[in-house]
Amino acid sequence: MAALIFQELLPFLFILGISPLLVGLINKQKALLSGRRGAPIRQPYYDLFRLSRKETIYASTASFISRLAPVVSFSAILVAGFMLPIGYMRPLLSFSGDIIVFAYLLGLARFFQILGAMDIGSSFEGMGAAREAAFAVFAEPIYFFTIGSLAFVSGYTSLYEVYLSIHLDNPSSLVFIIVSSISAFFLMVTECSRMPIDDPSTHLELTMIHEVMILDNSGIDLFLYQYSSYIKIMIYGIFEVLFFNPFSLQNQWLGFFLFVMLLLLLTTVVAWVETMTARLKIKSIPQYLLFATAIGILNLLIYTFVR
Amino acid sequence: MSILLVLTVLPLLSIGVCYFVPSRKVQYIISLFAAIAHLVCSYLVFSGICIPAENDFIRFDALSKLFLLILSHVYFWVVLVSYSYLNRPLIVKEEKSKKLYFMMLNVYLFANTLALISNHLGMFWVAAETTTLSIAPLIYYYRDKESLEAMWKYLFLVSVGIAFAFIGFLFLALSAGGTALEGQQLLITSFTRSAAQLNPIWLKASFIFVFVGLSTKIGIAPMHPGDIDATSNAPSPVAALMSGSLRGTALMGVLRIYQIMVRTGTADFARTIMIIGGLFSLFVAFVFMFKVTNYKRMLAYSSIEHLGLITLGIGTGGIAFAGAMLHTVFNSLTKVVLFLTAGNIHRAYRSREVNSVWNVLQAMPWTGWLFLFGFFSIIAMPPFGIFFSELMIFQGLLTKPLLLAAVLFFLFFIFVGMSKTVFHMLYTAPSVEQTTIISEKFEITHFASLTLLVLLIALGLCMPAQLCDIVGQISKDFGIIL
Amino acid sequence: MENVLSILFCLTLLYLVITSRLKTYVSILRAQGVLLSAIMVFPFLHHLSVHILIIPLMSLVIKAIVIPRFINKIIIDLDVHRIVEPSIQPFNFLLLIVASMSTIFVAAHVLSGYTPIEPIPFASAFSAIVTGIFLIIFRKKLIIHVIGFLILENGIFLFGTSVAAEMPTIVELGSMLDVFVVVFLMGIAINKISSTFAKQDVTVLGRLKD
Amino acid sequence: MIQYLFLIGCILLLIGAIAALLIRPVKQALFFVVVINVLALVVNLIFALMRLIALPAVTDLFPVFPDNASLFRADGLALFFLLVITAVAVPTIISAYTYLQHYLHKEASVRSFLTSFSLLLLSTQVVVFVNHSILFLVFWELMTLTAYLGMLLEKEKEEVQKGSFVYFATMHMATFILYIFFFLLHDHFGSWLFSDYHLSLTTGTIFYLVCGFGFLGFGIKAGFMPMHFWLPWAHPIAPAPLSAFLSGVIIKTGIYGIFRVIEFCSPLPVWMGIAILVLSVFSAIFGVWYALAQHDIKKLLAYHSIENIGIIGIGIGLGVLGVTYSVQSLVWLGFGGALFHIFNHAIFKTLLFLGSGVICNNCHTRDIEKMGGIVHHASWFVALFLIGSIAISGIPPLNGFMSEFLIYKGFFNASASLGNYFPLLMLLLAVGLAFVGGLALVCFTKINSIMFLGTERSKLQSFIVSRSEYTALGILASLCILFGIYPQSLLGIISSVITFNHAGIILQPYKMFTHWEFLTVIFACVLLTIVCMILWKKFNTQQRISQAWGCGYTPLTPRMQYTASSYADEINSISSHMLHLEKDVTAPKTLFPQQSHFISHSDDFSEKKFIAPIYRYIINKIDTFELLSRTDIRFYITFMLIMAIIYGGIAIVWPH
Repeated sequence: MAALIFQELLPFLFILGISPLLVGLINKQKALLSGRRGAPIRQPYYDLFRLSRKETIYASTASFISRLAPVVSFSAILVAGFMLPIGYMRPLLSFSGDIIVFAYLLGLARFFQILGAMDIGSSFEGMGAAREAAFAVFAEPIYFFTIGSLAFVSGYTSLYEVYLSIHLDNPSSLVFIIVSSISAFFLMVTECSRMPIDDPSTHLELTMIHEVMILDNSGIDLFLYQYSSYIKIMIYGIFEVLFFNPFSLQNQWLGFFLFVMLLLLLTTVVAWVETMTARLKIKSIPQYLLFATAIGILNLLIYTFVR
Repeated sequence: MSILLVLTVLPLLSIGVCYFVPSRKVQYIISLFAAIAHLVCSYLVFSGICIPAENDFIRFDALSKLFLLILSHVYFWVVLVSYSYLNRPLIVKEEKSKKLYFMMLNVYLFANTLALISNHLGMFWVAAETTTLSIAPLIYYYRDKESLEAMWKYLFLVSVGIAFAFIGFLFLALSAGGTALEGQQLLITSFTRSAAQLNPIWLKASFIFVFVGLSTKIGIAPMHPGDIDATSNAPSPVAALMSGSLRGTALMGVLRIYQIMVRTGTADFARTIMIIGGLFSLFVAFVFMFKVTNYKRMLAYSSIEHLGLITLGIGTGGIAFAGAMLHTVFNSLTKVVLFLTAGNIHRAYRSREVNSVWNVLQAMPWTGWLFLFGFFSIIAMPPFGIFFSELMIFQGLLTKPLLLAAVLFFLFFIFVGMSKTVFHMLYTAPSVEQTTIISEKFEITHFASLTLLVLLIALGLCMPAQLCDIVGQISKDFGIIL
Repeated sequence: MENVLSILFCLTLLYLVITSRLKTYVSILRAQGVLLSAIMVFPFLHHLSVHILIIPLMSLVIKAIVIPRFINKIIIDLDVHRIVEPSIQPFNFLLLIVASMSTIFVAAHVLSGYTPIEPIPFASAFSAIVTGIFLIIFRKKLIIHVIGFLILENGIFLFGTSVAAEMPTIVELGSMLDVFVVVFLMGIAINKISSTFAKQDVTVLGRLKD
Repeated sequence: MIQYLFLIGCILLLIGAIAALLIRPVKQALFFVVVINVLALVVNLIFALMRLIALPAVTDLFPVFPDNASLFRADGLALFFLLVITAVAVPTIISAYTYLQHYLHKEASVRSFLTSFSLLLLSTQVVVFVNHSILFLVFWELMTLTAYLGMLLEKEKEEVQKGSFVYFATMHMATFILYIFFFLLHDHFGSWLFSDYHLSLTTGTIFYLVCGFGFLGFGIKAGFMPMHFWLPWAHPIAPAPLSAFLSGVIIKTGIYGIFRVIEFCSPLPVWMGIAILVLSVFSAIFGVWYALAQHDIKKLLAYHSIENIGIIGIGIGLGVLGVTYSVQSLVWLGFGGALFHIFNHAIFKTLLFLGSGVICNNCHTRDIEKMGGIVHHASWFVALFLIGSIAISGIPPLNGFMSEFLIYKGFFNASASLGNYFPLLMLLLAVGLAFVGGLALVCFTKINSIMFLGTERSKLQSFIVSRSEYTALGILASLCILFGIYPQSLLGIISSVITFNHAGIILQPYKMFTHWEFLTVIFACVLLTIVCMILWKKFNTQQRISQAWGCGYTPLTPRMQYTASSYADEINSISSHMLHLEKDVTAPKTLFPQQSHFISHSDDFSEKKFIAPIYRYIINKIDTFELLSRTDIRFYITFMLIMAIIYGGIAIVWPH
């Protein structure tokens, strides 16, 4: 019984509760790796709290779109988040075909973010929106090449079942895990606009994608945007980590523990990458993404020809 | 016998009247009366309500019935609009030709009727030649350089052609050598009856000469130029008459010889020749549709195209033959519409050049829309009749896929070229210096065109039984079982 | 005897080719007219009758008298007497005609093998037809085109008689009348042309084109 | 009673067509025609629905006429298309009422437009019921003709003449191909009736010929790549109601024809199904990509029609595979997805085209680079247009997503049930479709933000949206939402249609294939979140309006905004070769930059690479052809002689 309640509460806990913490962890480790003390891990919570009390300022050129956009994108991302299994628990929303819904809900969020950015009519937001749009085009192909290929192989169309279908006993599964996790990492980097695609820490407008889009948002809108970006990181973190879950199919508590461990590991990896690499030139990002897409094809080739 | 009198003698009488009475009104009324009487009689004959007497020289078989109806139909509308046409102020010179106009029309009617109902090839020849002679002065109606040249070319070319045809007929007589027919009259019936014995060599020769010779009159390429010039320079009613009925009459001569050959082993040869000729004419129309800058010439080329299609259909045989027969009917009626409306445009804009005509649809709505729908009819859009006849021809062609492909190719590009011209005339907005607003009211030509278009639609949607019967009968005469 | 006349007919053709005076053309037309009617009369020499003589007489009148005179009149009106600028060398023209004639004669001979035709009148008729066409093709003057057309008609006429296809009198007359009217109209047209274009020559008739 | 409804509807349409010419003044005529057409369409809509709910095939469509039983047949497919047509046509007509107000000074044009449009409606509705080849061709051509006449509303414009002509000529060519198609069928079966045509692979060449000509002929109409070149010509120049109808319905009749071809020749071989899939995904991707490069709003929408036709084609291809392998679930998902997307595309594309009509009439241009800031004039209109855009981008919770969802399910189903190399193919297709979705998203964010948001690029004194236009757009938008949130409403009908038209295949209920209720729950909760968040914001914060943050520069000017070209440039430059993308750039150089600009535009490859060169080649050949254009009469005589000799030669070499 308790386990059941726990299962039901877990998603809220992770998606809504812990997601800022994840970002805090990343930033902290970054700071440490680059030899600074850095902000406390709780910092994101403070930011959110601050933003939620601030008054909201709208540009004189803004229309109802920029009032609508943050809400829609937030809720879309939220609902998408509830489709992912936490550890080894069945997610809140799971049905055959939720793979597609998941991708398209994120698309909905993106749609409104872009509109919200373009609503101001400022060239900075325009630039950000244009880049976001251009790079996001590759997100869905990558997504389908990673999790989608697994789905096509296993024949399941629900994220939960797809992840369950990864077994170590068939050899090609190992390859799957490796390849998929790599391109999933690229996906995460792209979607959450981290290095080397985008540099969240700078505020030099010309080099940014996500940050520059929300340049004119403030108060509650900024709150929503920030929050949803945290949730996004959490979502893609889970998405990435779950590829390694099958190592612990024996015991679900052990699995859950491992899952958390892996999340922490992921934060370290992200932080490490962000410290080590420099941001790519905007022009060279498409090639990078195309590469990420291309390696996804390996999965299917392997599957088709190893079988 | 009375029918025969009305058909032949009445035109003769009105010729006389038109010769002696100077008043144009009287001439008009008389000719109109003759035309109506002719129309009624030919319809009676057509629908088989009364069967006229036949003899060795006169015969009313299904073919001549059909063509007779076409002739009198076209002729009636032409005469109907002629009076208003003559009253148009255009050039002073033509006053002289106006005197001749109605008389020549009647001569034409007489000769053409004779040609259609004649059972004797020699008689056919004489009558056909006479039609040329009667048309020639009408071509020279405008009395300017162009029409003079056109008249000369038409007259000369067609005369030579007719001479060729005569050689062909003589060959036919020659082919009878050594048979029961030797030294007999050139009666189509008797020749058809005992065609099997005829000498194939001379039969082929005769077909070649008749076909080549009459091509000048039908407008089968490459003997078409005289026809084009004549049709494009003649006054519009005359042009309608030529495209509508004269070409058909010439085609009849070819059909007669073919009818004789059908019974023999040489039929395939004749078919091949006709297919070649038809295809060649389609090709010519296809080429020149893009070259023409003169809308009446464009219409003339479109008649070349359609006559070519008809010949092709006849050559193909089967369902295509029936299709060709229907096509002659629909083509004639549509051509009348197109030429009459084109005549209105010519009067309004004082030019036959496409580039000096613009925005017709705005300037003269009646003419414009009628012309547009005539165009739709001629490119075989449903529900106009031509759509169905063309379908039949295509269907017949299905046995020769390459040929069908070629035909469709040509037809498509003919359509492209023609519509480019037509749409340019109809839509182009006037530039600053060329702003004509011609207020036009409903005229008799519009009435004629409208009625014909409605008739075309009606014929297309529900084909009268008599027409079907006649076409079936013709096909049977040509040894085709549908 | 018919054959002799036909040969004579052919000779007129050859002469026609080499001459360059229009007057000669006309006289040749006359001669041909006479010859033709003679050829027509000849078979019935023993039992002549009015009914038989109508056609020959008519043809004599039209072909040998009326038409030549008419053409003469045109020539005088237009006052052209000889063929300037022949578009082909007389010699080559002669060569061409002779060649085609001989081919026709050979062909006629071959054909006469298995079809009942008399080769000589047949061949000469055809030579006339061909010559007429060549005259039209190789000469520029419209008047000569008319003459060529007449030669052609004569050929056909001879052909008709030699084939002896029974034409009813009315048809014969009709055909002859037609020919006459055609020539008449052509004459008028030529007059008009020479008055409008100041030159009665095919080269002036070049306005109608695409 | 029911069987009279359709007849009544048709008669009403005819009355409308005639009334448009007679009633004076033209304003009255316009009103009357609109009213009577709406009436007729509603009647037919009811007819379609009633028939669809109780679905046996009906043959006596026009009960008063004798023996038309064999000529018309109202089977499931036909009725479904009637449903689509009428559902789309009603709003179109309603908004046409306002659209035509702008042209009342050109009385004749308006009258002819009204007449031809009513006749177009009539012929389009009848053509789907025809069961007789020749009759089908008649109505098919009537459809083309009336649509062409409708395009002539502004015929004095150069581009209108050109575009309408391209449309007319292309349709003519397509019809020629269809002639051959039907002749072949008639040749083989000796009958003109659709109901007699059942080809199977065993018949050999005739099978392939029929398929080839059928797919080609109808494919041109439907606008599959590379036969699509006429759409970008025809749609922009047509009056908005007509272009809405063209894109919503007319090209769908091509799809209808393809469905019939599949019905005649079934089962199709596997390679054909795969070919359909590949061709369709090709059209989908390039359609949307070309759309991304356009700046003419209507041209852009035209390319989107190509994309959506591609998506429909993917569904059809899946269905074909299902039929071939007799996998019932796949049949349902494929054909079901295709039919559903047909309906959805009809709805939102009509919505968008009508909206574009409103925009063009207010801004007097179709170039989106010159627009902007419309949202400040008419925010409700923008909201409606936005709904259409979201729907066409295939984003939940609207109907566009639902049909794409079915098709995705089809991919999974196919790869699971067909085995061997199909998973690879299906994955690639799925990725392709995902890519299309991404591009569509970019494209519609582009047009929405450039046209509506920001500030006005060129002065716009007023933006009037009339009541009738709001009604039309409102109806369509609410349909978008309805079928997004509650797709079962239509899926029931669709599955019965499929069950009916592919007799023999007894299909499980459609609920088997996904938890539609569950989906509904999600979308409901998405909406719920949105609502409650909005409320929360209302109570929670104090707001302030201020100037946009210009990073310390002088305040923003309209010319500082991102343009459509620059917005799309990031993504277009990836495949600038395939798009024939031409850029015209002068970048700011010196310390004090002078005038600088950036414009890009792309040419259609099939037009530039195939159509235009062939046409030009032929025309050149014709121009250089001089043999027969001699004026000298002696040449004519020579021709005569030559022909006689040639024919003589043939006679000599003739066998007997």
